[in-house]
Amino acid sequence: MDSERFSIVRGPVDPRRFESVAGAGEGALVTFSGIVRGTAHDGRAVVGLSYEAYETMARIEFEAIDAQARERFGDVRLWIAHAVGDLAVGDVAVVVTAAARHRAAAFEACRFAIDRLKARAPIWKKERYADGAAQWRANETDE
Amino acid sequence: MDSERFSIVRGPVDPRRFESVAGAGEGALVTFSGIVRGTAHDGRAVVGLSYEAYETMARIEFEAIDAQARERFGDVRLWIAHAVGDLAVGDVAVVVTAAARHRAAAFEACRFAIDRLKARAPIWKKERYADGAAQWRANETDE
Amino acid sequence: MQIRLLAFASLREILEAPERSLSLSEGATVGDAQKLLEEQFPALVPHRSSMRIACNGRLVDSDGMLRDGDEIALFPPVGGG
Amino acid sequence: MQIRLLAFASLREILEAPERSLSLSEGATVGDAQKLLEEQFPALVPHRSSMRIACNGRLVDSDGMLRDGDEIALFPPVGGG
Repeated sequence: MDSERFSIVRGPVDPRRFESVAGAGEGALVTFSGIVRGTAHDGRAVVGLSYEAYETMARIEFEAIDAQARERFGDVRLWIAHAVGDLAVGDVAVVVTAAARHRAAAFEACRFAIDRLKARAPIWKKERYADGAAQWRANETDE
Repeated sequence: MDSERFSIVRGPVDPRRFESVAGAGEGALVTFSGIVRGTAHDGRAVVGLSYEAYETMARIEFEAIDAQARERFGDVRLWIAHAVGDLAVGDVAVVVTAAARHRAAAFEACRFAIDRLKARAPIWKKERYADGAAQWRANETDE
Repeated sequence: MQIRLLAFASLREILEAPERSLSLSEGATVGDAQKLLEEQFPALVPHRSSMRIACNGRLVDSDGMLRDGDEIALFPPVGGG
Repeated sequence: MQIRLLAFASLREILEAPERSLSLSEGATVGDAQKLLEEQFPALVPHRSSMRIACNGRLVDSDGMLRDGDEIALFPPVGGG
């Protein structure tokens, strides 16, 4: 299994990617999976998404998120994988896993990481609609 | 794949158990996995845990947690599987998955569910130590 | 009347069985059952303050009335997760 | 001096290529590069307020100095996750 901690992968992310990463002292694993939905925020039918990334900078941003999470939540480890390329509805676009001794830190670090990733990581998505149109979509603040 | 939503299983829980449960409108999946640690709270070396449950009542409690999560966090679905029997260090004792349209509800429902489960579900654990001794251990309030 | 008694974890070990049958007089309460058990198994007494009792799958108080065929369960503090 | 220019998403489509080379005079700033690009690609102008620019992988202000061989990247608002 590929256990590289921070990566950009072509096509959907395997949701099992980080299923066995916990070390002996880590009793809590929290995983967020972001899945392509069939409807856009404005209600239009989506057939898929296309992601593109500034890959070298995205990996640097993931490493920065990991360092910030340790500062805030203590002894916690993060794994992040984000897809680029074309995804269909139901595909996994991003997986973030946090491992810690206890669950509070694992939950907080996982939530922090996906919030930061959505606000800051140099990754862009184009929604492809059922009617053949397509449009670049930025994240809303609360998305 | 067994997608029964609330279950007590014999032996370790498969961490993939709920990997594909998200429905078409659910863009966020948050999974907590609780893993058997090699050291007890007091620092003693643990070789494994033995769990026992009042199974019918545990399933009723899991269903109650699901209903309470919907009251609190809206349109969210939960899946819970907890092990009984003997587990080794590194085995998965419990998996809780929450699916929702957006990530805030999924994170909150998953955290709520594992907190409630640890405080209320009729499940007990015996720690087995490296020196051959064994002891029933209740959860601490903050555990 | 006959009551089905379940016990778990440390309390199961004290009762030396996961399941027993208990004979009580009509009108007996949860507290009466607890008292009878403490007479038979004095090792239960130190657990009195931490023990919870469920009747037919719901936690009950010691003044809850029992009926023939009820299933009561003795709970030590839980440790799941 | 020569600058390597990357552009992503909607800005890549405006520039009609993911990567270009840009010739600037010595002492040019990030703002100078942006101005030159807006002259060549007027469709960039409406993106001015939302665009961010990174130099060698770090976000920079428009008064940042450029050096020969730098890699600058044009960022529309992000949409990952």
